[in-house]
Amino acid sequence: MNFEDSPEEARYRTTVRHWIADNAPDMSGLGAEQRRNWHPGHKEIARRWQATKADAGYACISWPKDRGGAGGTAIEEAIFNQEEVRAGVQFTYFMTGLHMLLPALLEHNQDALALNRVPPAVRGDEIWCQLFSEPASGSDSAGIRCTAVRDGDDWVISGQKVWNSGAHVADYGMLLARTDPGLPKHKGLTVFWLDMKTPGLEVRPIRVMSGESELNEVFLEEVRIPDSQRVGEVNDGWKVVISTLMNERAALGSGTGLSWRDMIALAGQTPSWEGSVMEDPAFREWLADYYVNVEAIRLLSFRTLTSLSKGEAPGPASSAGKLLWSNKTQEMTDQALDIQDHFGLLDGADLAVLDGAFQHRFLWSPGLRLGGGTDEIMKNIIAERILGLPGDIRVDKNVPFREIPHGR
Amino acid sequence: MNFEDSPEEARYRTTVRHWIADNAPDMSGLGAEQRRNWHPGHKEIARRWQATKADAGYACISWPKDRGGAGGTAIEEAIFNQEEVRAGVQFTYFMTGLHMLLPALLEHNQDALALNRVPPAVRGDEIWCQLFSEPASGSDSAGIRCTAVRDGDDWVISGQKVWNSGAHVADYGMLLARTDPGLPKHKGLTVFWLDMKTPGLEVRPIRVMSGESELNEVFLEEVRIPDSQRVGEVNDGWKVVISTLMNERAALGSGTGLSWRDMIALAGQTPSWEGSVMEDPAFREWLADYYVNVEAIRLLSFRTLTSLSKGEAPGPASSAGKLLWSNKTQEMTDQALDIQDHFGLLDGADLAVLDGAFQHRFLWSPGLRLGGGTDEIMKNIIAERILGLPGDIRVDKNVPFREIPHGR
Amino acid sequence: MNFDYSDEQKALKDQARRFLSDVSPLAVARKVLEAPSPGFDATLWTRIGEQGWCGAAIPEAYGGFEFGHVELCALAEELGRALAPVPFASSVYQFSEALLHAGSEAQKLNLLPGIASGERIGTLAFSEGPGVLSAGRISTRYSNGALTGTKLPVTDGGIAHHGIVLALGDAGPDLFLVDFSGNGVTRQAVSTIDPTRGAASITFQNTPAEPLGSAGKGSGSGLEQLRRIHDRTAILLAFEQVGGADRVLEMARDYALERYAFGRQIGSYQAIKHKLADIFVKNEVARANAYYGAWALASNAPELPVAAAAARVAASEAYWFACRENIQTHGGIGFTWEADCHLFYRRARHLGLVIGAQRDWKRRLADRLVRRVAQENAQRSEA
Amino acid sequence: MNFDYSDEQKALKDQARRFLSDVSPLAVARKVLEAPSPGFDATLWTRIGEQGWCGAAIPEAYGGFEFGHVELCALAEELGRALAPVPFASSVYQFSEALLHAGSEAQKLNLLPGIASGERIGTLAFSEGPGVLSAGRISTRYSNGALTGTKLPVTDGGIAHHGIVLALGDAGPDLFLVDFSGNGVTRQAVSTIDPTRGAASITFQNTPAEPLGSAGKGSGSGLEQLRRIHDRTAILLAFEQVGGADRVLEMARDYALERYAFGRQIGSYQAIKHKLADIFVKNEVARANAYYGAWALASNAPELPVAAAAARVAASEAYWFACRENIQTHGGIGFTWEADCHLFYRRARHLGLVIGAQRDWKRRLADRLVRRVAQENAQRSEA
Repeated sequence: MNFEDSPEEARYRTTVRHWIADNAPDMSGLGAEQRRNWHPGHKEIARRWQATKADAGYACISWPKDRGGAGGTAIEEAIFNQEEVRAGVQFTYFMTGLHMLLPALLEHNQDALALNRVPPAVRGDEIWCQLFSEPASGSDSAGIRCTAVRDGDDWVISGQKVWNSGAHVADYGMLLARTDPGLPKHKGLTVFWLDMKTPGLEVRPIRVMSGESELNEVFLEEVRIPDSQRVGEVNDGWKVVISTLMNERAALGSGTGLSWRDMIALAGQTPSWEGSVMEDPAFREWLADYYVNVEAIRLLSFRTLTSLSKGEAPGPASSAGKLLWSNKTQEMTDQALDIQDHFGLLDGADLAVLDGAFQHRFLWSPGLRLGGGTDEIMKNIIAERILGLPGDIRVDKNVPFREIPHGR
Repeated sequence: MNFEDSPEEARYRTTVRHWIADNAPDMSGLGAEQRRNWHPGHKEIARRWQATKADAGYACISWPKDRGGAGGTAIEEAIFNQEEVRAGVQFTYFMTGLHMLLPALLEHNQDALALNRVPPAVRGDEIWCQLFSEPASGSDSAGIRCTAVRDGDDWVISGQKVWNSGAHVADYGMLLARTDPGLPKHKGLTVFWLDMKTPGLEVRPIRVMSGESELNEVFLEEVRIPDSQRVGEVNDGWKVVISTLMNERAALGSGTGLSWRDMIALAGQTPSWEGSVMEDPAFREWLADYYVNVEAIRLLSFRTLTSLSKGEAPGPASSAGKLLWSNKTQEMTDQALDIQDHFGLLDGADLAVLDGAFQHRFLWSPGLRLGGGTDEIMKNIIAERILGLPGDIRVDKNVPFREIPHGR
Repeated sequence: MNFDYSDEQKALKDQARRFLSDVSPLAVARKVLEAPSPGFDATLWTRIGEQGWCGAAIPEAYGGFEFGHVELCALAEELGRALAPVPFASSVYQFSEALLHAGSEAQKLNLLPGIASGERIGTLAFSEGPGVLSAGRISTRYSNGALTGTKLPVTDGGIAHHGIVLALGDAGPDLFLVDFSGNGVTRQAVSTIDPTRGAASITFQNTPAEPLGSAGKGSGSGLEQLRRIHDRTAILLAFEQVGGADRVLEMARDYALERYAFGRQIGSYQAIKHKLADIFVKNEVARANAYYGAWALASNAPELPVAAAAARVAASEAYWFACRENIQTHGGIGFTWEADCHLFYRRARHLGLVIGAQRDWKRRLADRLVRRVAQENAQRSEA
Repeated sequence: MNFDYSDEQKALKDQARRFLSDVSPLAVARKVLEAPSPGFDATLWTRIGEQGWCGAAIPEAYGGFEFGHVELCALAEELGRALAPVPFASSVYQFSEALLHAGSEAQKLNLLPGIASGERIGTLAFSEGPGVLSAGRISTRYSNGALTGTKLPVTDGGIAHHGIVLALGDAGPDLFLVDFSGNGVTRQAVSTIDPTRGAASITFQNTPAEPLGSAGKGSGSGLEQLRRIHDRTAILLAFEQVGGADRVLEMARDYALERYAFGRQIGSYQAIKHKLADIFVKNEVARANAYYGAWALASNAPELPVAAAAARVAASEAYWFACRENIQTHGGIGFTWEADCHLFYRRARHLGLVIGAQRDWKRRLADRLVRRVAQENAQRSEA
């Protein structure tokens, strides 16, 4: 048990902290609008920072040097990430491409076409997005209906994708399509990669209930791509999907967002019957409960770090952290509104407490319990993969996909 | 909306209140030991009270007069029950027989043998118990393995029953047995009634975790009874089981046990950092939550009363009250121990707060969430019978009983 | 003993439901969401006014239609179900109840007919900043017949013709009646988490006002008076919350029957079945406490203060839980702007805060329970 | 950064588990349950003493074996798993930690060797009545070298050779060391919800005693001192709780795999799967906070007070929840005396109360968090 850096880790941390301080982009000149994710100005800063990191060997620290990485360790990469967060210069644009999609692509395809995509992605010049989910395949992630039909040396793809984060700014996408609906659900799928400007592909932003539009629908109408952009074997795409998930690393140290410290600050400045809300025993009991849960998320991320440092893959236990984070965030924002009382209704940046940050997070928090696996899927993962309980009874097993019952 | 008695109801209430005051047994002379359920002295008082009621036409108020009832209304019966509770003279010994088993028996058998059992039951001279549950059939209440095999004019019954409340003092029992294991689960069952002194029948008390032994196991080894003690048709016993459940009435007004008033009393006498626990805002918030839930149980019982007064059968919505009562009782006792702090460990009648009533109820409360249908079964009932959601996927449907997978 | 609406009340409720499903589909609320100014749907409001609903609990002597308070509860349940974007709660549950409870004869005669017909809109203005309301945190002042200060937020403050304002008078906090269309009133729309229920910041600058009530001058008991008015509002709002929570449960149930995952309706999974059963139980708890509140309100029973606080605590919890888990049941689609789930999620939280938050009402409830037990004990020792 | 036991610690833990599954099957705890006097299993206690575990965190200079505090945590986890009916918690987590933290050199030299070997048993006596401990509620008095008063309940008070007693001295509340086998000590076994952890009422009548600590006389800070000692106890108890909660989850999992309903393992129903997943998540929260506490304890980090309170709050919640839902998973059989479920249910609640209830520790945690933030803010404004 040790919750402090080892001497080598501490040295590495000092080095990168200085380097970040010397090289990080100055964001002080940006307005509130420009600091928002996906704003062109924000994105341009992120791109330049990624290039700066690539030049100094900090872009993909744990990748081998011949792929544009630094040949470093997972723990070094994690420390660098923590220091980026600390300095306020962590960006999410490149994570899907660099942490999930490109490693899986290179695992299956190492031709020049694929290898050429690596350097611009590492430098942040090209952004990748995932084109897996579909309207009818939410929790049932293999329930893909988008089809790819072989036509000579090409594939012709038609269908609809959804929840594609960043598809509206992405340069390339990795897509999952059904190539044989006569096979059982997981068997007839194939993965492809493609230029997001390929004719027949259209991206439409989705507005979510909190107002943002960084998620998208992607419509594909007879999109034609060469067989050389196939990833892995025909009808063996589920294996590639698993590869992308295996490469997904718990976002270490990304404890951004409102925390128990913000709740203490809010309660301290909010009047109550006597003194501030912070002096209210009922609030204090709530705070204690909230703290032990969110502190556990932080501490459990150290376990992932410990696994990484031993060269082990993080296990399904990260589902616990995901469940805690999403549920406790929703609970916390609800509590924040409640202690503000009637005034908690206000969400405008001009009048609301803390520019309406709690109100915005309140409207955004339901999405946390859905994206990246719902509460229900997380609990199934824990029950089945950790506790060894039986899977749900499956009526769609070993049934040709086209015969599986479905709703609208 | 009216939460007061109608003029006629109020008149009836006054009448029975006076009658109860004039006739109720005096229990003041009994020691704590003798006041406990199933104590011979307690049981004898209950028997005499039941006979007194029978003589005055208050024993089975809503039954027809020719069956020993008073030909009254369900609402009159409910008011009488409430007044019994108020006067502290409500006993549970006869409920299973009078409210569940005998009505079902008489629905299917009206021969002299059966009719002869009615008067002594109404007067409290004979107690009935239910012999349905088995070790392997908990929530799965039709998963009966006890067998009854026809032998001439008799049936020979072998098997084991469990959770038989009061079987150790009962005179008669109603039993569910499998008469054809080649039929699907619900199809091959038959119901019988029998004298608990029939040879081959042995009752063994079960001690539960809170120390009581009013539940029993009943072992049957080649118990021989005549076919005249069969209830309903052969292999049609599930219908009789349903009859008994239909006759089960929500125990109206039986709001005995510890309540929010007891929690206020406890908190008021328990010191806290400042003043008593009652002055602690965190406790007050808890109390408010607790109150709205347990008050809802009381109010929902009025809905049952309203349904009864309109001649309607109480619906599956009573599952909500059952869920609330059992879960909130467990939560309340936990809170009671917590506010007593370290001292809450004490459970002896000599030293513990309120003679250890909260500690005893704490150890007893887990059974509330299990008996009479578990939390999980109650939620399934609500989901399926009220909300119309699909049943769980059944692997045991239309399968011969002997081929259904089972554990130890 | 009758735990139910009467047949006549049921008929009124059915008729209201049919009427509202016709004139107030969710598209009407969505229209206000997309274009939040002026914060209500004027056409819908006119139609509702024509039904006479605003005067349901107002005696005929003051221009009302005297259906009764239980009838008003039935209408509230349907308005909550319909998510009607109208100032009914402010004008009827708050302003009209305040006048009925504490207004002078002249004030009632003067203002209630306009409220009853729906032609005039009233509201209450009490909050000024974050946190629970207390005497020390009121800075709006009344003296010499005029108000000065700022109230924020005031639901329907931008469209109301009249307001009752909590301010510090000579004797302490008191309630004052103000013509919002008169001189010295500056109103500014403010953004809230539920744009379908518009709100404003209102600044008074030497604005003519008069004390609420027959005394003609304040007594310094404005906070207690507001609490008694809000007890009545709480019961009526509880019916809006119960109506909304029921509808949200139906939405979730319908979606669970319609949506498939792994070849099965998602409503066949216990995770979803038991989630919806949990919503059902909370809704039952809310309904039971609301019904008891309706009886207490209609009969002006001594149980009113306890019943009102219990109805509010139970209904706020149920509606919020139902809306939260309805989105969860819908999955990703439930999180989109296009889906209707968030309209209810917003409204549930609006209703849960608009007359004070849960923590405030829970303590009121506990205080009142303790007081009730003390009274019972006193009566017992007397007897 | 290492969120785990070291390989050596793991080996110790494995060895402890094997040893305890051999010498402390649940039958041993059940034996004490059925015959509660004297409230522990003497044979098991001897065997544990022979392992040197009682001296795991006691320096060699005081007769200990100096494994270290993290090693003691690992042993605590296994003792909790085994539900060992022995006075380890009182003697080691309370008495020994109290001496190490606040005893004088002479007191340590005198008493710790007996504790380390397991030959002597110590405990702490602080409670006197219902409700949280506070200075105004201590009536046991110390003067002129002698104690008078009654302590109740005292876990292991019937079998302990030595005790540290909270009493009012000349300067206020202080801790006093007492030989329980000496004159003027009357002990009476008392019944508690967990008979496998015996408790007593202890009456002192002019009982010889000495102040704990080198000053040789009290300073009136006994309550603060007790709190610091109990911070250390809390972390060690958290490991017992985590060990117990893990075992209970395994029991529930095993039963869910073994028991069939409607032709399926009950563990194939989401109601059971998700219930067990909920237990798992709470256990993870408890473990994470306990590990952090172990590090703080072993390194005497400034984070100790926060980490200790967090470990206690999380572990008490997790163990209680796991035991509660384990019975529910077992169904009727889990409610019987013969089933082992209730042994854990009782122990969970015992551990959750024995050094103060959740409400007390939650407030301590909140107080300490507020203090930490204030310190951080002060440091930031200095920088």
